[in-house]
Amino acid sequence: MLDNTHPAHIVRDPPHKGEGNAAPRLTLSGVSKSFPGVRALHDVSLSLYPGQVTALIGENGAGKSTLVKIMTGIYQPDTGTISIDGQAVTLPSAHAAFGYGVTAIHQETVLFDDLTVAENIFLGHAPRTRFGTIDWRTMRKNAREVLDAMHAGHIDADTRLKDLGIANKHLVAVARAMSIDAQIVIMDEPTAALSMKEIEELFLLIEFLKSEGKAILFISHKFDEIYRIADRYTVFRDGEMVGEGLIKDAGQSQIVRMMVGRSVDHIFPQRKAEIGAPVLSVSGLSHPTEFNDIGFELHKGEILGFYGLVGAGRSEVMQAISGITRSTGGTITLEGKTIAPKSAADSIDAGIVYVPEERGKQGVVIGLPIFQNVSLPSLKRTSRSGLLRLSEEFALARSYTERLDLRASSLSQDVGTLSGGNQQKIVIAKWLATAPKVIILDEPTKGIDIGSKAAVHGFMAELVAQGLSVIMVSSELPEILGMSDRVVVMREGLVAAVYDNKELDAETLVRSAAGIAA
Amino acid sequence: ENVKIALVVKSLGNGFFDAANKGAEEAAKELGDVDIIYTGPTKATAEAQIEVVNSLIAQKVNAIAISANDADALVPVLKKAMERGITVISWDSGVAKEGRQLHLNPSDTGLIGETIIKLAADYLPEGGDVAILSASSTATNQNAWIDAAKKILPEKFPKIKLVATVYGDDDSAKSTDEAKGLLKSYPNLKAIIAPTTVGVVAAAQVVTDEKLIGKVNVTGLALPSEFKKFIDNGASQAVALWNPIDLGYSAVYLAHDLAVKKEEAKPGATLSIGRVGKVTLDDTNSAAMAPPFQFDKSNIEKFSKIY
Amino acid sequence: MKALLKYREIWLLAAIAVLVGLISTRFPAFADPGNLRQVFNDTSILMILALGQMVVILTRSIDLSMASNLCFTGMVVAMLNAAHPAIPIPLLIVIALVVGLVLGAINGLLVWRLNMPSIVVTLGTLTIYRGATFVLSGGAWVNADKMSPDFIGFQRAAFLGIPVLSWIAILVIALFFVLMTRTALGRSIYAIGVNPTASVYAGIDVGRTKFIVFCISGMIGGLSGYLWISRYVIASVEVANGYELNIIAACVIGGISIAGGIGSVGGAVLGALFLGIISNALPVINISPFWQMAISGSAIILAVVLNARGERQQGRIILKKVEAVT
Amino acid sequence: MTDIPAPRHIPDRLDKPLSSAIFSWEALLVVVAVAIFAINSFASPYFLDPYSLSDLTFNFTEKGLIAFAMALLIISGEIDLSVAAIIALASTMMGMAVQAGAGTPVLVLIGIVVGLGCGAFNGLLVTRLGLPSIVVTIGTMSLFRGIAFIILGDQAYKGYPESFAFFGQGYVWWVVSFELVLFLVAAIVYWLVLHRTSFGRRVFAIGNNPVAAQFSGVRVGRIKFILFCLTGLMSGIASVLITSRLGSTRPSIAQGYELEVITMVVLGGVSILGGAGSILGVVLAAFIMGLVTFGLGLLNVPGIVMSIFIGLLLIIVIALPIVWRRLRGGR
Ligand SMILES: Nc1ncnc2c1ncn2[C@@H]1O[C@H](COP(=O)(O)OP(=O)(O)OP(=O)(O)O)[C@@H](O)[C@H]1O
Ligand SMILES: Nc1ncnc2c1ncn2[C@@H]1O[C@H](COP(=O)(O)OP(=O)(O)OP(=O)(O)O)[C@@H](O)[C@H]1O
Ligand SMILES: [Mg+2]
Ligand SMILES: [Mg+2]
Repeated sequence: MLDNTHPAHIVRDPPHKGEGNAAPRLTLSGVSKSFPGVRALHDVSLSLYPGQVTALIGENGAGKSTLVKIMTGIYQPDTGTISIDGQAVTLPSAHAAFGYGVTAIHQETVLFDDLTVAENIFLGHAPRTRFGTIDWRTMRKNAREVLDAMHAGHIDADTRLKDLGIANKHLVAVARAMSIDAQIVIMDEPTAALSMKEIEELFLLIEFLKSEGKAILFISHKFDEIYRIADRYTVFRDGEMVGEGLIKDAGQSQIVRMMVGRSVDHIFPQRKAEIGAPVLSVSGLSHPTEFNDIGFELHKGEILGFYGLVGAGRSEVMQAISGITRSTGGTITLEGKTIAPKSAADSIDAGIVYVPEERGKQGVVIGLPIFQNVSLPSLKRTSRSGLLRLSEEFALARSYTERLDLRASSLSQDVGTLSGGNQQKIVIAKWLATAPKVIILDEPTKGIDIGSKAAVHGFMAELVAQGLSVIMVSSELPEILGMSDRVVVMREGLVAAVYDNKELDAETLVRSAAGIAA
Repeated sequence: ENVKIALVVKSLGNGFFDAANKGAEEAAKELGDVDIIYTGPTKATAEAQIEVVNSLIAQKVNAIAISANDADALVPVLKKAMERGITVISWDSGVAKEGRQLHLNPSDTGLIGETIIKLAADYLPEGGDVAILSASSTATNQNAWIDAAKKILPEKFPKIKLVATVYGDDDSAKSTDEAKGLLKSYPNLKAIIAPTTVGVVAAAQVVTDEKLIGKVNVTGLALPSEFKKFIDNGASQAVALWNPIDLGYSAVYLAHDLAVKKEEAKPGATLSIGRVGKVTLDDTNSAAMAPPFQFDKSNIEKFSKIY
Repeated sequence: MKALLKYREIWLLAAIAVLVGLISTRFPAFADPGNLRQVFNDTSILMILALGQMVVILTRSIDLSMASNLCFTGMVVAMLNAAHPAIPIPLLIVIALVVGLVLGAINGLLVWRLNMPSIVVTLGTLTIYRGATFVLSGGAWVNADKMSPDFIGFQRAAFLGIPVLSWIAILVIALFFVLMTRTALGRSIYAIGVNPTASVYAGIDVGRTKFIVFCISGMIGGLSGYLWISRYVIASVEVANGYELNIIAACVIGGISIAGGIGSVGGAVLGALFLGIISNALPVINISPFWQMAISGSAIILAVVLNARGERQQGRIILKKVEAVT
Repeated sequence: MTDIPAPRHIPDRLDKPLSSAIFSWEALLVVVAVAIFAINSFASPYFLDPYSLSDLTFNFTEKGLIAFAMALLIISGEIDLSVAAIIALASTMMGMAVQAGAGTPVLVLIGIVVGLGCGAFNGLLVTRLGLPSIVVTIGTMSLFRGIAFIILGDQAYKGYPESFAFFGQGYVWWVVSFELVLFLVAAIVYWLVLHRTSFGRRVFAIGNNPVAAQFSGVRVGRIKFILFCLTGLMSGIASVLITSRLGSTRPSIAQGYELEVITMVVLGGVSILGGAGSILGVVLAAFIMGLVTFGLGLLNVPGIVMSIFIGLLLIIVIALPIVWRRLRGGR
């Protein structure tokens, strides 16, 4: 059993060496990094071995992404050393890390939408002609070769990146890593936005990278994936390394305990089904290019799951319902009244709120402090005759963020300095605070650690118990199965099927989403 | 304590005004007890000139002699100056009557209007098309001259046809564009009249570039030192101007008379202006100096060394 | 053909053709090759400047100080020429490039090292450089009379029937074309505009690239300084005052997105040409000069509206049947 | 879910309000303003004089009025380069009204309404058609002034009624001018709106992340439209003041004001990239610019040399906190 009070107590089994006798490709030792008011990393060490996948595990804000940024030369560590192939190195810039063959697929997609696939792959190290100018022909040829080698020949090297689906974008990012002959590949939550099918494709690719002898660091909050793909694990807690070892020697509950310092069994909350009359009904909702003839009903006290492959158009439907995008036809009825929201403001006033999935772009307002983010959609309530009342705002923010176990140094902290998962908590908090009738959660637990996930799910259960209705868009099968009363499956902009949860199993859902006949 | 007289010009850096300043300094030396503050905005706008005048008021200068960028916009601030006991006169480019005690015209407006047309007509015995390239459309003095020229045209120069008036804003690039436009739109153009020292140079350069020397004559008002080249190369036969040195000299003399000798500026009054002589005020309290002086091949060499 | 129509430049070219057509209905000689060649020559400086501004705008920055740089550098070479007429013109051009480079580098350093927004830096240097011109010259002008015949004559000399000024413009256009499409620097410039964060992750030194970009626009400003002064044969503090907005307008009309990352050499050149034709034609077709400002303002707004139409992305298409139809 | 620990308490704020005030932008500006004031008093014997100080305020009041609205606009991530052109157009319209025999109240109304209309036109183009404001207003800048030129050409409008002169030339009490009072009142109103109302909060949110703001129920388009209208309105008011002060109208009136207004806003600590700024900063910046230009004017320094000082001030004041942070040992 682990000693809770001494997080520095490190569990190591078996110590140091990887399987076989391979020397580590990259070693970090004694690395620390602080930001004003936050100690993001404290004296952590980590080794990556060729041909192995190391999973980096930790709660939101444990310091995972910070470590990635140090390894890729974007941040400089305060103390500590980095060595690659036994040589101590410094990585003053991303370019330097590049030179040592370290490449990362970051938590937020960082590619160039307006450039072609070939350019995305070769930007910064394009083949040159004799005159030192870019050799476009060779570049295209090489791009095709790299893509073919990864079994991604279906991607045209000349298309613009913005015309690709999200999964293919990931492939391009990997191709980029391949093209610089990276020896160390880092993936920071690469599966957060992917659904089953794409995840499978990504895993094939990781296997391929392994077989090529690359050392891989894999960050994820999903344990099924970690057990599928990883060989080793390293656990961080509050910026410290608290355990590492071979994945086959460690059980999930053991790792979770290291991670949060207590045991968490994520069991979906039990709810007694007390589903009432229809609250929201949608029929014939259409859009010229994104979806067509969408119809469903949401009942009081119900959690309605929306499942589909990424890009099936679920988010677009939800955004149309909440007035953010315009639909060309169809009716939306809330509590018997037909509504036609023309903006998010309208739908919030009517009592429908949409919690968006893209937290960086649509969710948080980076630059404003936490409490102002939370109160933004509720300003009507926290201000009196247009004048702000800060105390009300703080109270509102506190009550919601503390319940979601937010990790922040104060409510006046800029949300931009929070870790990805903690930002997601702000996103959820801010729309819950509007006290809606219907709440639409789009990928609510994307990037959230296992403990907080339980808190979010618990919260959802509580909301419906209070008589609210919830629509939950999710690409995570367990979540869909565990939380929803009924599930709507969408495929290519159409409603493919609606299931009651009783008769439901994972296979039916996946088949229906992918359009494979049972 | 010395008498402080501010010579406020339309914009700094203009050779014409720099020459006027020379005259002002000469007058100050003759008068003995005078300090000249030579100032003005860099950009020829009324608003900028108002800020300059405001700071002169705060410095409690004894007199302001201004060549105004706008006849009307400066009136309120100059009135304020007079209320605070400062003598205000305008010279070169005038201010409306209520904004100054007197105005010194470099020359008679009608005379200037006639001269600029005559400069073109003298070299066009057969007559023909001419066009005017002016400074900015808001310039008080240019507009007055152009009006005078238009008035005199039918009676004295019936063979000369004024086909267009365009504005180069005293900006060399814009003046160049406008001059080119004139040459394109009026292939029969015989002369460009530019009653502004910036415009006349731009027009002469365009005529030189387009190899139209001998076909199109550029004339107008020009500083000899800036324009000598184009008289020499034949782009222009002759131009005219008054003597800016004398103008600055006289302005300071008049300001001194009013401020120190407490002479009164009223219609009919005759005031002396040192070596230049005397002027008599008309019923708008304006006085005119000598007629414009003509420069051509015979005398440009000499005058280009003076101003 | 359909593929061609996707390019904004084609549309702009068409718009220019229509414009020239309209003008020649009122003034037939306008469309003569000789006249068009002259219009090109008249627009050369604006084209060169627009290209310099383009690389800056592509990186999501802006250089408001170009016109002031032009003014300062122009004064430097004019005064040098007046004082030492013996300095050969090619050397003067090199000096202009160097002076411009220094001024651009000052902007670039502030943007790079202190991470200041470029609009603030260049808003400051806009007034500083012009003020410095005043200090340098003591406010005096340098007139045609003080310039050597070579100084004025160089850009006017004809080579193969075309003035040197036009050749310089052609050379600059060619250089920029190679820079933007064939060099790593050019691609980095685009990449920074498309996604600055991703550029950092891709190993591009964003700060240094911005510095280089400002050096380029500075050199262009310097070169244009000599060209401008020798063309309009007067060097004063007021030279090209307010011209920075014309340069930006040319870029905007040419489809260079003020948000960075989108735009081409062809677009910048055509945008400048469009403005050049308008200012060239209005006096010719006898439109009152007082209408000129309103017309070019409307042209800018119109161009932006049309550009935005073209730029509007048409979202991903999820519905299969829609895809099939189109 | 087993044993949930008690929620961690998160404090409201970490830093003391006092210490953050001492190291704030406004504090820096106060220091600069006091320093320039002191230098001016030493450099010129004419500076410390009630009449001089009163005249000084005219150097910034009109631009300052526009700067308040411009500050809000820039905080929201937009910009308006057409303000000076709006002044010209509004002034021209007032001039036309005078020719038609309008009285003072009508004139003021026309100035304000034309300003508002121009602002609304900008706002429509930006919010309805989704065009970048910097480009739109470069266009309308030529368009508005161009219309003034079409109407007026080389003419000037004058003959404004006697009572109209009060706005730009009148004094409320002793040396306290009407313009100064208006400036101060506007400062308070704008301070309230930006820092104490939910409207102001939404402006900040839009400037930092317009998409997230929209998703959060902020009517982004409407607020931006209102801000353009406000900027137009303030330009209209400034037009009334300037026209009254000059007593006449020409189409070239207020040329180049737009960059001075923006300089004032940026010097006041408003982030040109949007999302941050304060009205107090803008007020201080307005005073500083007035102090610098008037102080140098007393020494008969040419305007263009003053602009060197303003340009340097702008760069130095913005660079100072950055350099300071570096020296105190950031990265
Ligand atoms: N630029 C920054 N300024 C201040 N604090 C920061 C900054 N970047 C990260 N932090 C803090 O450092 C800590 C670690 O953040 P990091 O992003 O590494 O977490 P993480 O483990 O990746 O979490 P998640 O699983 O949520 O992505 C957090 O407390 C975060 O608030
Ligand atoms: N072509 C693409 N380029 C970039 N991102 C994409 C693309 N396709 C999908 N995504 C991202 O994947 C996520 C889901 O895409 P989208 O909203 O279109 O489909 P959805 O069916 O609503 O999927 P989801 O289940 O994620 O809600 C979003 O984060 C979106 O930004
Ligand atoms: Mg992270
Ligand atoms: Mg989605």
